[in-house]
Amino acid sequence: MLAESLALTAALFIIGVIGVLIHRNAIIIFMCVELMLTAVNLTFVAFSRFYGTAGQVFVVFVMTVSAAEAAVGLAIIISIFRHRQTVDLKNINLLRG
Amino acid sequence: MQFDLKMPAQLTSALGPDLLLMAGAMLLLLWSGWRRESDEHQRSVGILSMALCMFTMVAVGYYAYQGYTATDGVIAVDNFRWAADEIFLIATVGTIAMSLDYNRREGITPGESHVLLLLSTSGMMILAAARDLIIVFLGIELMSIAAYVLVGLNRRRERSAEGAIKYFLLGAFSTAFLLYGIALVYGATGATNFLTIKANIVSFKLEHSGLLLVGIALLLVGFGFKIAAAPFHMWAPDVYEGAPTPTTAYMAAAVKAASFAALFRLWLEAFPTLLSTWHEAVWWLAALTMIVGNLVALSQKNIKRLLAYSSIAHAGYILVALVVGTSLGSSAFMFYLFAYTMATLGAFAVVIALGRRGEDYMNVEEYAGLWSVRPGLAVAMTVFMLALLGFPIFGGIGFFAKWYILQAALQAPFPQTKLAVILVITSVISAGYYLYVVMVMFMKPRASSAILPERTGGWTRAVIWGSAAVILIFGLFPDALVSLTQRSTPAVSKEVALRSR
Amino acid sequence: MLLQSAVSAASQVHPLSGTIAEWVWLLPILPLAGFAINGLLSLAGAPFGPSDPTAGGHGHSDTGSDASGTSHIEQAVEGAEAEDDHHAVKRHRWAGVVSIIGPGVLILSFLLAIAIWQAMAGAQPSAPFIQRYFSWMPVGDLQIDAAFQLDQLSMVMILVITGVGALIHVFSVGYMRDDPGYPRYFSYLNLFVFFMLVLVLGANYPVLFVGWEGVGLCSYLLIGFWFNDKVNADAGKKAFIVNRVGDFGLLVAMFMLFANIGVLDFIGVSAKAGDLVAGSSLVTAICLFMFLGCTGKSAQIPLYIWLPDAMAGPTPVSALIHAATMVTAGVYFIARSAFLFSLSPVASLTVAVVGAATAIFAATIGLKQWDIKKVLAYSTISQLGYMFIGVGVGAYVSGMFHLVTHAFFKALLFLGSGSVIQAMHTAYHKTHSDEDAQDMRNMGGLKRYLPITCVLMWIATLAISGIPPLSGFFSKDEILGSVFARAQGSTLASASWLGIPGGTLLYIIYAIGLAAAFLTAVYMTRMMLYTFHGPVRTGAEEEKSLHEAPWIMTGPLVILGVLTVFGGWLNLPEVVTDIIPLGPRELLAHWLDPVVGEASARITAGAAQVPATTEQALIAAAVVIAVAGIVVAMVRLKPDRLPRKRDAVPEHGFEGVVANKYYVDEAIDRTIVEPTYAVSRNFLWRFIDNGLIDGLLVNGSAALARGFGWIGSRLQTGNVGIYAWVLVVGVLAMLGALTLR
Amino acid sequence: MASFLDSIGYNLWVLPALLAIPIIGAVILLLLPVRQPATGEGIETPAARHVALWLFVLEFLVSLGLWWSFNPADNGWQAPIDTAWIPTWGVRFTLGVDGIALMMVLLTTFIMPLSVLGSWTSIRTKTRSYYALLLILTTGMVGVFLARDLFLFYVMWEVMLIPMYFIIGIWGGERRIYASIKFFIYTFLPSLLMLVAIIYLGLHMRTAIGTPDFSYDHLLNAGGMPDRTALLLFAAFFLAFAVKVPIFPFHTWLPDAHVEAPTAGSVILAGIMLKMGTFGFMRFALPLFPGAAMNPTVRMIILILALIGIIYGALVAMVQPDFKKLVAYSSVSHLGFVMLGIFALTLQSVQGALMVMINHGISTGALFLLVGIIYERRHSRLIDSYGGIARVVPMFAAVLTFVSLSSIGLPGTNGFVGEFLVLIGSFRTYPVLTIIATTGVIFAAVYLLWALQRILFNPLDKRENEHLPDLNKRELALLVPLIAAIIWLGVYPAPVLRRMQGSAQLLVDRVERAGSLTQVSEAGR
Repeated sequence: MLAESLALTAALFIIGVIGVLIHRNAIIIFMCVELMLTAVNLTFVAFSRFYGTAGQVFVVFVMTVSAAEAAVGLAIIISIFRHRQTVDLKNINLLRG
Repeated sequence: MQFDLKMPAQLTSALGPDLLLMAGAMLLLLWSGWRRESDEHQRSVGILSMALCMFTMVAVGYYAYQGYTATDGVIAVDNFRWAADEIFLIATVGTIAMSLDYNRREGITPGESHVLLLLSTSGMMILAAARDLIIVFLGIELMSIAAYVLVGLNRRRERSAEGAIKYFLLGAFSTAFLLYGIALVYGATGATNFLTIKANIVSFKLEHSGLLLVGIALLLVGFGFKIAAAPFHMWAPDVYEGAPTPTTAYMAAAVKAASFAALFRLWLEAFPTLLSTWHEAVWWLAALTMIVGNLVALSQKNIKRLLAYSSIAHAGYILVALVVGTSLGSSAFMFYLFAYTMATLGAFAVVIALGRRGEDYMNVEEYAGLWSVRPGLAVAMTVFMLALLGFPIFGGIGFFAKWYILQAALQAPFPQTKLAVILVITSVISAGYYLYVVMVMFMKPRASSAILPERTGGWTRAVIWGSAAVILIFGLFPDALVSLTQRSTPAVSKEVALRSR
Repeated sequence: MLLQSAVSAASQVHPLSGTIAEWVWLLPILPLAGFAINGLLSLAGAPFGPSDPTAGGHGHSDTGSDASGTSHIEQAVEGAEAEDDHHAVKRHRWAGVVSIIGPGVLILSFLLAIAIWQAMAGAQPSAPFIQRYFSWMPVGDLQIDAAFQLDQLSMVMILVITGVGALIHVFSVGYMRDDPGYPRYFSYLNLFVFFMLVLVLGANYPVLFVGWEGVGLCSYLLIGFWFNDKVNADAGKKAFIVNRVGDFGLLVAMFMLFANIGVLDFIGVSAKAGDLVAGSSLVTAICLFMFLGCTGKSAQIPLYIWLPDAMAGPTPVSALIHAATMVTAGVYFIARSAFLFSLSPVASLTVAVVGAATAIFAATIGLKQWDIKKVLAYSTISQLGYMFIGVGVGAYVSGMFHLVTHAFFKALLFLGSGSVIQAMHTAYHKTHSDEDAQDMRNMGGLKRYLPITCVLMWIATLAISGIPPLSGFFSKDEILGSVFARAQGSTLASASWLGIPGGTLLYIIYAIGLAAAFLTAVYMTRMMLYTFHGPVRTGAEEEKSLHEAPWIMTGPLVILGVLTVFGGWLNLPEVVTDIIPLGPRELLAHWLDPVVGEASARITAGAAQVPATTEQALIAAAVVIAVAGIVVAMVRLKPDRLPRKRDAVPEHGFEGVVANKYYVDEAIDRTIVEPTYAVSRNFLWRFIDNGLIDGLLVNGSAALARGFGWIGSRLQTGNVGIYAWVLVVGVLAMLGALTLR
Repeated sequence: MASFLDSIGYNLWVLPALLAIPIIGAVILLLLPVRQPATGEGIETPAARHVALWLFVLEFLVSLGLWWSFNPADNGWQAPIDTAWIPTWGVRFTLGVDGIALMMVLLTTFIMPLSVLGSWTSIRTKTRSYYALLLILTTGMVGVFLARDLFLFYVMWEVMLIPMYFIIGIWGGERRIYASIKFFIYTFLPSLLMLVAIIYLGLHMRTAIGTPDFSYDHLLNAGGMPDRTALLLFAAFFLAFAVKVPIFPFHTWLPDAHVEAPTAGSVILAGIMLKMGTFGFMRFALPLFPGAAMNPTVRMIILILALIGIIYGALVAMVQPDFKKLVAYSSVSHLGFVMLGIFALTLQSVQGALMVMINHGISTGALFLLVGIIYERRHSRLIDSYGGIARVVPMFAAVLTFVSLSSIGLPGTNGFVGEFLVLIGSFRTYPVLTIIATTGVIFAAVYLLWALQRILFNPLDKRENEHLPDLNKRELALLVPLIAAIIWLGVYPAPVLRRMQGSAQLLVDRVERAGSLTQVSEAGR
């Protein structure tokens, strides 16, 4: 049981990673990161079936924090959109070297 | 007295300074939102924030002086924490001081910028205290989220926004790894508390549990990102360049320091018995970071990028202290952190003093002949550069910092001679760019077209000369500092050190 | 150590202590003072400073070997021309003072030397008289003192140096009269005498070495005295460097001595010399290294090359340094080190062989020289060869004897040539002709104008050719005689040199000696004929202004002439006095016996006493050969058919080779000088230093670092996607590092 | 004299005073008033150079007392100072002078005032900072010679670097920036390696509670170190000193630094800082690791390098078109003699090496000063831009000739004493090498006389040379002491030799004893 759930969460996580790697759109990348976080949450839940509540507590924290993160992140994405009228990261490379 | 962390009241008082700072920050947030944005307003908020930081410093000092201890629990009450806190707070005060002048010049009016700094700092203090992976996560996020905003603070500048989005996306990405690592460690050991983790590893013979090792690896990735260790460093130069200079200073000094503090505590308290396991990985991390940071810095023309790469290199040096994995290592780390923070703050303060609105004057070449027009600034910058280079007397405390790391490396249970040699050779390489700055200031003639830098703001000047004075004075008489740092090591890592002897 | 020996010498009181000999330190100090004063004067008032850049600018006309003589006269006369403007002969501001001090100090020390000699003659000391002044280099068991050693050998040298030196100083007063560098000249000359006296007075090898290199320095300075001619400067430099090569040998010899017997003072070494196995390779090595030094200083093969060029200096300098004193230092050195050389037959034979080779070699070159001073130069080299034959075969007395007589007649010849050259120059300069004033093809028939010089030089010529009863006859004959005598039964005869039995070798040397004597007679007569006889080739206009030199120059010539005639009386050989009772016999031999007696005895041990008849036969042969040489020259050479220099055709074939000194200098340039320079410049400096070490290793590594840095910053494309990729790669690496083990 | 010195407690305060005077002086200098418009390059008060000169004279006079207060019979530390500095690291502030240090310190304090006179007119901008840097540099150099604690020694060693870096980089010639950074990094790399070695040593001697111990005297009797470790540590020290000396392959910083540095800089570099390297060998590298240093292979390698330095330096010097560069390369040759003397390790050779160090300081210092003097007049260091100027500037010519002769090693000048002792001493242990080295005296004559000829002699064929002014009073005042020293050391070096003998003997005995022990132990294995 545990093995399967771990495999699943790992798969989810990796999917998220791949998403981050292949996409260029800031929003989508952020969504993929959220997907990774979700995978982690699932992992916690899976483990918490053995070790008790600590994992679930953790999940709550993670969700809260990621919400806050989302808020800040979207704000930042908007501010870059203001400058560029795009959120395609390929063109965003003023800073380099 | 000894706090019993099982009791909420005592837990609260054990978190006293941290809570103090948070509460103060909240009040200031309210007050700064209370009145219309204006430069005067942001200045008053800033000054109040500095006062709050100083007050917190006193509180931390008091706790340290009282020599409080605590039962094993989610947070630690030991000198390591207090020392780290003081360093964070010093960095914060310095940052706020220079941002007072900087904001006026750049027309950044919201006073919240200072408050964000305070919040971020409180996150760091929690990190320094954290003895539980949950707390670590909270601290990191509290620190980082504020930092994301700080980087993007200057809405008018596209670079600022670009830096922010890079930092944010990659930060979130790495946080996911960190988190996954935490999850796996939790899964492998069934605990999130450092000490319990250690105990379980020992009792259940988990030295070779794949789950645990993968978890540790991912943790290392997460922290490696925060401390900008190669190959997780790529974000740093861009973000440092894009961010408003005070923020850059803050990130180079404080954020990095906090992540290191957490990393040290975690490694020395939770995984000391796995030294032989993670040793190799951290070894390579350190070596790679030193080499990459120093080499790439050689080809930098923009002073902020240059300092960014130099800060990467310094992360490498500090990692050497981590590789050692003894209490000596952690006190060397603390000493180095102090020296490094001082030098970095000073250097960025000089950058601010020489900068112009819109941050267009960031090219080292623009410092040509600075000596003849602003001798003071030139000399101060030289001191900071030499301190970062780790040169005795003229570089003051920087030399002793490197010395301490080397001593730790050579005195380790497994003497890290190779790493020490890499350290000194890369330091020589670093002379290539530190002295490049000095050379431009002193030996290149001033371009006739060059405009005179505007008068340095009082706060900035205070930061410059304050840090310079600290560097030079402790550079002559480091003994007090040494004995302090010798006492400020993670509470339990002592017997670890003894065992590894 | 010298310390103890000095103490012991003091303990049993020396007959000379308390006498005037205590003042021996004053001998060198006087010239030193002269040097100081004259030197300061020359710096104090240089008449041709920036104020008068035109003066002394004579670097233009002179070319080739004739640069030496012309320049100073030109300077002088340019001074005279300046006189047209300034209404006063332009002599150096301090010339008057200098003319007193310069020769004065020499005369004083000569008088002092006489006094000391008197004291010594009275005391007849058997041991040298050591004066220890202070400790020079005291390092552990190496104790080198600044100490003087006065004994019969050094006494002879002192007398020659101060005596001949004084004469030449006086001569110089006239010769250099109008030279702008007048004080500088005398300061150098005084300094030379100082160092020469240190050389002969030094009580240990290092102190001797001080004088040894000091005289080299002065010769460097005086050869290049008219330094604004490249030729002169080159010649001076060449002299110094070639001498340095020799000094290298001397140094090594000293190191060997110290390393093996731990002392460097003469007494100590001669005392400990017994410890060294006679004939051992060690002694031989030491002696050979010493001899290398001597070949340098005394212009023997292979290091003779500097002396002919040294003629670039003023003629009195050539007389004093390059004929009378300095170049004979090597002979003195071997006589001084007799206690070592007598221990090593091989080394001694080497000395003799080299001497003989040099004697004949230089003589042949002398045959074909046209520059009057060059002739004398090669004759000097050849005569030095004779001296080395003498000291080489252990006839130290004969060697010293020839040294003394040679000092007389060669000084006379040089000074004579000096007055000739000056006459020629004044003549040529009046007509502003840039003819070569030292080339014999431009002279001829000068006896009419310079009668005194002519007579005196003839005397000297006969002396050097070995015509009895002139001094040269006795000294040269003694050398040849002793070579012959030692060819039978002496340690040398029994030794073998490169497989050749010593006896045979000595006979060969004897033969060579005779041949050289013949050649000497020939080229000297040739010189005299071309210079003083036949038609005057100088030129009609110039003839008017040819005239004899003033008394201040002829005076010394006369004195030297007298010495040349009667010099032989110093050491009349037994065989002669038996037949004709000319006077006391073998004075010099008795005089030097305490110093070199033992050593020469060691060599002659077992040598068969040559019967008187044989000796007389030998003498007769020598005289005949000398006369033959003169006659041949007289008959063969036709002064009246000689073309002037500008019409002369260069010799070809073997004659050409000889005239070009066998192309030795050219060969050395091609094989040693130029390759060294080229290698140093192109390989060592350009390639190794700039290219390999600095370029490749030092700057290369720096460039490498920068290159990596550049690559790194290129990877930083600013594209988040890339960063994420790298991050993930790092993740995998971490996982690998921790899990795969 | 000695009694007078005792009466003022000289030995109790002299060494700290020697370190303090320059620092205080530097502060005084920087506090001097200055008229400086905001555009920089301001006219600075000429008082600076006077103040600096008097400070250096004071320093010299203070140090001069050591000459009498020093007791040649006692080969231990004299006028010792010992106080705690960083107790937690076992670092102490310990000073002391022995025969070797004595002469080096006197040399330093003797050269410095002259170098000030040498910069008198050539340094026009930022004079206060310039002289302040010179003063700080002095503290560093004196400190190196006096330090008895390896940590202190290292700090002083590095302290020298920065002022020289600035002196070269700010007041130097055309390629000054390249030269300064090259000088810095070239020296910095090996000294950091030495730092690692020093820490290792300190930890090797650490007390029970883990406090390291860097005291030189304790480390001397350290021992108990595996041969391989000792060899590595020796290598670290060797590199640091070899670059400073410089020994053959590590010498390429020297020509650039010497040529680009201002006159005083070159004088100090050649006169004093090169001696740091050889001094380091005598004070640290050999006594601390006799086993490694006396290891036949190592010893032979170093001797060969020294030999190469002697010949190679001379040959390369010979072909230099730039007179300053020629002198620079000649230093490589001279220091080769020093290395030969040190590693031949007989009393004579070591004493000779010390003499060469002193002589080279004086003679080469004088040469650089003379180059500077002529450069000020003509603004060219190229040999070819001169020729025949002896007639125009007779005094300059006389001095230059004299100094060159001392550098050639003419007997009667200081140069001879040093080289002679080195060679005669080395011959005892390494005859063949010594004979080869002796050829160096020939090459020395070649390159210097040749240069001399092309500068002073030969036809005076360049118009611009015909009105060069001769030496003025200041320049004479600056050269006369050097000439006097050259003659004194050449004629009567005995007092100097006696003062150094004790320490030299101690060094030889110590190294030979320990060296032979390890040889035995190796043989035993």
